[in-house]
Amino acid sequence: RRPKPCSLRQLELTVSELGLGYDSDETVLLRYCSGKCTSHRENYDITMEHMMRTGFRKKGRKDKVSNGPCCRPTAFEKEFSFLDNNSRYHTIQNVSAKNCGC
Amino acid sequence: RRPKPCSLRQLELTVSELGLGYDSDETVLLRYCSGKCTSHRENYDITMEHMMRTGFRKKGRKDKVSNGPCCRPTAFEKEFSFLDNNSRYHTIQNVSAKNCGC
Amino acid sequence: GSPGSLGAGSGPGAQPEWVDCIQASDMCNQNPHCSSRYRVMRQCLVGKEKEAMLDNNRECQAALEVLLVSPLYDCRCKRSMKKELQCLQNYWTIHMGLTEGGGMDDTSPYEPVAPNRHHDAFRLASISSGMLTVAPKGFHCVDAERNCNPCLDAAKACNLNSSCKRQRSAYIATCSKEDPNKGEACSKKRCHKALRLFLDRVPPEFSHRLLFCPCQSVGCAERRRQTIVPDCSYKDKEKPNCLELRKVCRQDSLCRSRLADYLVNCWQSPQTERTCPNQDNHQACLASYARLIGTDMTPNYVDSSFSNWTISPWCTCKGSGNQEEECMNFLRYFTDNTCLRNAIQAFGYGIDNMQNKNESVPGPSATTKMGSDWSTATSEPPFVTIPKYPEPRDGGLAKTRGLPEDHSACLCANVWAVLPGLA
Amino acid sequence: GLYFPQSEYVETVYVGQLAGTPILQVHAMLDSDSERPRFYLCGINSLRRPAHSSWFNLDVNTGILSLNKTLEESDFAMLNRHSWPVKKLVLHAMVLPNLTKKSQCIKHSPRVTLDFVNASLPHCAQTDMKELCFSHRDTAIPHIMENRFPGALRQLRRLTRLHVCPNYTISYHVESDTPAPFAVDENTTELVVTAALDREESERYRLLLVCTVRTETLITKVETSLDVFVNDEDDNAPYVNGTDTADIIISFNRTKGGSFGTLFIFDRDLTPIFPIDQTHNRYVGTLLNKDPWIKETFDIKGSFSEMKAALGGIRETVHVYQLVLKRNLYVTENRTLQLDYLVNDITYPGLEGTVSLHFNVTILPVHMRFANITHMFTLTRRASLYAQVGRVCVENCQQFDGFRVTYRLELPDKNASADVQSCYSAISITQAEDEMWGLLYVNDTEALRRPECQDLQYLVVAQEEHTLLEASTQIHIILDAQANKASQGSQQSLSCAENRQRGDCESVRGLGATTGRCQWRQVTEKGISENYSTCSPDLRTCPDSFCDAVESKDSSICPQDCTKKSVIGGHERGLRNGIQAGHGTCYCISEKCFCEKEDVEEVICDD
Repeated sequence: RRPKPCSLRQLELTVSELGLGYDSDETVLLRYCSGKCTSHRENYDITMEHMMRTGFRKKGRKDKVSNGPCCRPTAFEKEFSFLDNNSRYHTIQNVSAKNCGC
Repeated sequence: RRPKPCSLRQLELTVSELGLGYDSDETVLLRYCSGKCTSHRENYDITMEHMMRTGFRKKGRKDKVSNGPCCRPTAFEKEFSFLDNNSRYHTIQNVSAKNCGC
Repeated sequence: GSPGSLGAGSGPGAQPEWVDCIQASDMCNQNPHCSSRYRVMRQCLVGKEKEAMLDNNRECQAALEVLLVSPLYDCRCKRSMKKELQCLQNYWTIHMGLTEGGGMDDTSPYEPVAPNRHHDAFRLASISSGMLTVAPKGFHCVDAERNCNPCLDAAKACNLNSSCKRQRSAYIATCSKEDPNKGEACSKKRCHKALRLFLDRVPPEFSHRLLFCPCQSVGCAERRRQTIVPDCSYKDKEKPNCLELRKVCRQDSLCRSRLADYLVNCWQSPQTERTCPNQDNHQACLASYARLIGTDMTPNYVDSSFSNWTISPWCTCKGSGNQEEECMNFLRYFTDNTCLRNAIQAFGYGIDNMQNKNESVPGPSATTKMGSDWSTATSEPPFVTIPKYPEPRDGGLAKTRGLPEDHSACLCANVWAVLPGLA
Repeated sequence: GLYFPQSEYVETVYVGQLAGTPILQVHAMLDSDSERPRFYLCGINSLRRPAHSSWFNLDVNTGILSLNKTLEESDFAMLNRHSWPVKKLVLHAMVLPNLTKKSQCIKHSPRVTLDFVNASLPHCAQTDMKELCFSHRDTAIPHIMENRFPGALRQLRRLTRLHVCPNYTISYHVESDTPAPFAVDENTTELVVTAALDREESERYRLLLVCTVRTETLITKVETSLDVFVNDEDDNAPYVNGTDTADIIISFNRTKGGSFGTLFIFDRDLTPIFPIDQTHNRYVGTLLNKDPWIKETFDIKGSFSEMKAALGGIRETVHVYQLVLKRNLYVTENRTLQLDYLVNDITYPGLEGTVSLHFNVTILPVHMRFANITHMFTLTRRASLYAQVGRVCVENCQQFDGFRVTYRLELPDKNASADVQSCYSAISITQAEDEMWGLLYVNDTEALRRPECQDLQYLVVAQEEHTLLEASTQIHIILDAQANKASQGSQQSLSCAENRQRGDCESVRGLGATTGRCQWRQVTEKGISENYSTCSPDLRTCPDSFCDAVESKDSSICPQDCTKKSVIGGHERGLRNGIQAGHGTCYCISEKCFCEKEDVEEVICDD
């Protein structure tokens, strides 16, 4: 099954379910980035994969590196405001992705 | 020991040791990106962390997401040419990082 | 013909589209005779002495008489039109000179709304008799186990619509942002503007649902009360006198216009059987109420009681001196308004499914309930009502004879008749 | 002068009603016995009088409005083009104490609204008893000025129906639950107030108007209620209920704008807060003292509010007066004086419209001194830079307001050797703008750790900024055991707040750490809590939602209290800056703070 490429996905959940600690039953459409960035890899990434497996150890290095571009938001929805269950308003920034890229 | 922030590092090794399959004893200064991007995290990342731990499972999702910005090259050294052990020239692109970012 | 009947598109009998007051002002400016008077009129209204100027200054009087037969007299403004404020300012340039002093006789500068074409699914008498709100049919609970909270569902519906969510977050962020350097909780002016933008840009099916969701719990009612972020948009350190608040509102074209529109669409004097103007057009009432939000006269639920809630602007009638009755009468437009109460409850019952949006009725204004005090005032179609009289105290012998020819009486009067021998 | 008890009159007129038909009667109340009201129709604003006004006549003496012409169908049609079966005619009436030709309305001219019905006047058989008795939509509520002359205030009879049922006899009388000076003049069927009213006795009368209609066979009674409001005028002098003197002691709080003492003046009249320039029951106060010092230093602030009298719930006014400082007082100011303040109810006609208030003021000097105790502080040599040692404060400093005290450290022995003097750089003192105490903190860790620098004794000098008055005291800083070599390593001190776990936190040195090591606080509650987990240099002062004078010297000391940057994760901001409450663990990397649940290991994006 061909791995899905990096793309924007969405999930409907309550603010409490975001895991930020806010207690609110308001619902939000959480948009996030998921999927593969395989087609965006460079020679660098192949080299890093090799180095992480054996290369660094041979050179006595313990660096941790990413062996491929990450599927990440390239822009966020600016702000999201909601009323919590104690009738207090909160505004949080950059919690939902607007679009994604590798 | 404070977690080192994402930065450009370098390592001297032969072309063969790059793991790209070339057989050449020429030496190259490999530059790569490593270190923490903790201070670049957003609410999105904290939420993704929570979703990866429990959130997605509760919603029947199996998506894998990155829970923080990655320490990645923001530009590559364009190309690197060398003579392999069979006296043939090769030029390879984007194998070494020029600078890094989260 | 009577003054005000001239002007583009308002010939007798014809029912043309309304001329808005920006077009009317342009038309006047193209006519030297009209534009010169228009300039004079604007001078008359500048500064504190405008009442004296209008009454005694010959030039102002002459200017007003010319403008009364110009398109500026019969022009109106569309709700949420582009350059709405300028249109309203043009309107008041003429009509400021026509209304009396403090009284609430303003006709609405907005295009009148079409009468309600179909009466409500079920007679509203059951509502207007003050029956407790029961779980509304229109707002079925989405999630049966969770206790029913239509206001939470309204927030959900908005949050799941990207435009509504963005607009809602914008006004909440503006209204709940501390203003540390000024030491104030927030900037009320910026908050009001953000609220007006939200209510202008977001369709009523989202905004009205947030404002008028029917509640069966304190939590729901508190969420409904919080919709306009009252700590910033509504409350203040002190409560002004309501007559003072009315005066401040009438000095601002936008507030004055929206208050007039609210009274025209939401206030029905007790004399008639209908509870709302425009043939019980609840939609028009709710829309004009919502458009008051974000002005000096911003109204809100005063507490989080869900069964008998009260709506009021932020003001008091304490300290009214001899004008307490006038002050209470003004406050009742909000706190004791059967039309508004029925409109909100009907919204909760899901009866008003937005079928008659704010279509405007063609032709110059026919409904001026408050009665503009000048000659061509008209009243609504004959108000037919069977007067609601309390039962005579000890059972009268003879009931009143025949239908009262004036079809209505607002006085509550007890009647009973006694045979001459027994008197 | 003369005034109308009603601001609105409402009636209905019909096509076919003949010239001379009476419509309604307006009434004016007298203000003085000699006045004779003259009634006129008038134009409310600058426009020519509306065409329909010529159809009506207002009798100059009786105030009866009647038809000048018979109302025709053409009159109805001519009004305007709308097709409503009822058209509204608006007139305005005014009353003057003399004859006039003026046609422009004066202030408070009532509006007369006539519903012109395109039908003929209903006959007797079609007329309901209620319609016969009372004008159906006249809901206007009369307002009568107190202390005025008796007189007619309202015509009860429905004039337009006078001749509709000629063989009925209609009479009126008035009833009321409580005694009320109202009656009906049987000849004129006018409601009359029979005596001068007193608002302070009753603000409103609830009357029951009873109309009796007698026919040959039947007597019908129609009742309706009518409220009559009593308008207030300034007919009560101000009075003091209790003391007119306040004894005030000004000591530590001597700041500009400070208010002291409270005195009350009562007035049984109303004081409207709208419109502001209202000339009703206005109070003017005068400071009687001539001493310029007093005038430059003190002011009296007055405010009023409406209250309900215990008896009968009648509205009245209470005025509150407080002494206010117009400027800061020097700490050396020491005097006693009496302020006399004359309050005058300028709209009260009588003589006793004034009340005097007295403020006996004692201004005590503030003595700058330290408590007579030896100030001892203990400190470990391992303490980090900016570690807080303690506070010093002159007596009562917490209550000071209106002047500023600054603190400095001095050597107790000025001719000590250079080596000894170099030890004293170990500790320094600082103070925030709005704080009245000095904060002692570690300023030089190298000096602190030098073995030859034994216990440190300083002289703390406190100085008042205007008078330069000084006070000093000796403080003694006891350093604990020798600083061990290990801890002296040049380990780079970092911000405690960067650590996210107890283990890292308690094993590392951090700026401001009083013990030399950072301290960990573990949250117990769920959700967003004020006791969030965090790593701090000193849990006594950080986090405490207050960015104090030492913490603000370096953003790495206590970013939890001082950060101005955005905080990521569930949190609530402090009033000015910092984190008031956070979710899970809050940690900060160069002032950018995060609050999140902590049971996670770093995941690399290895898709």
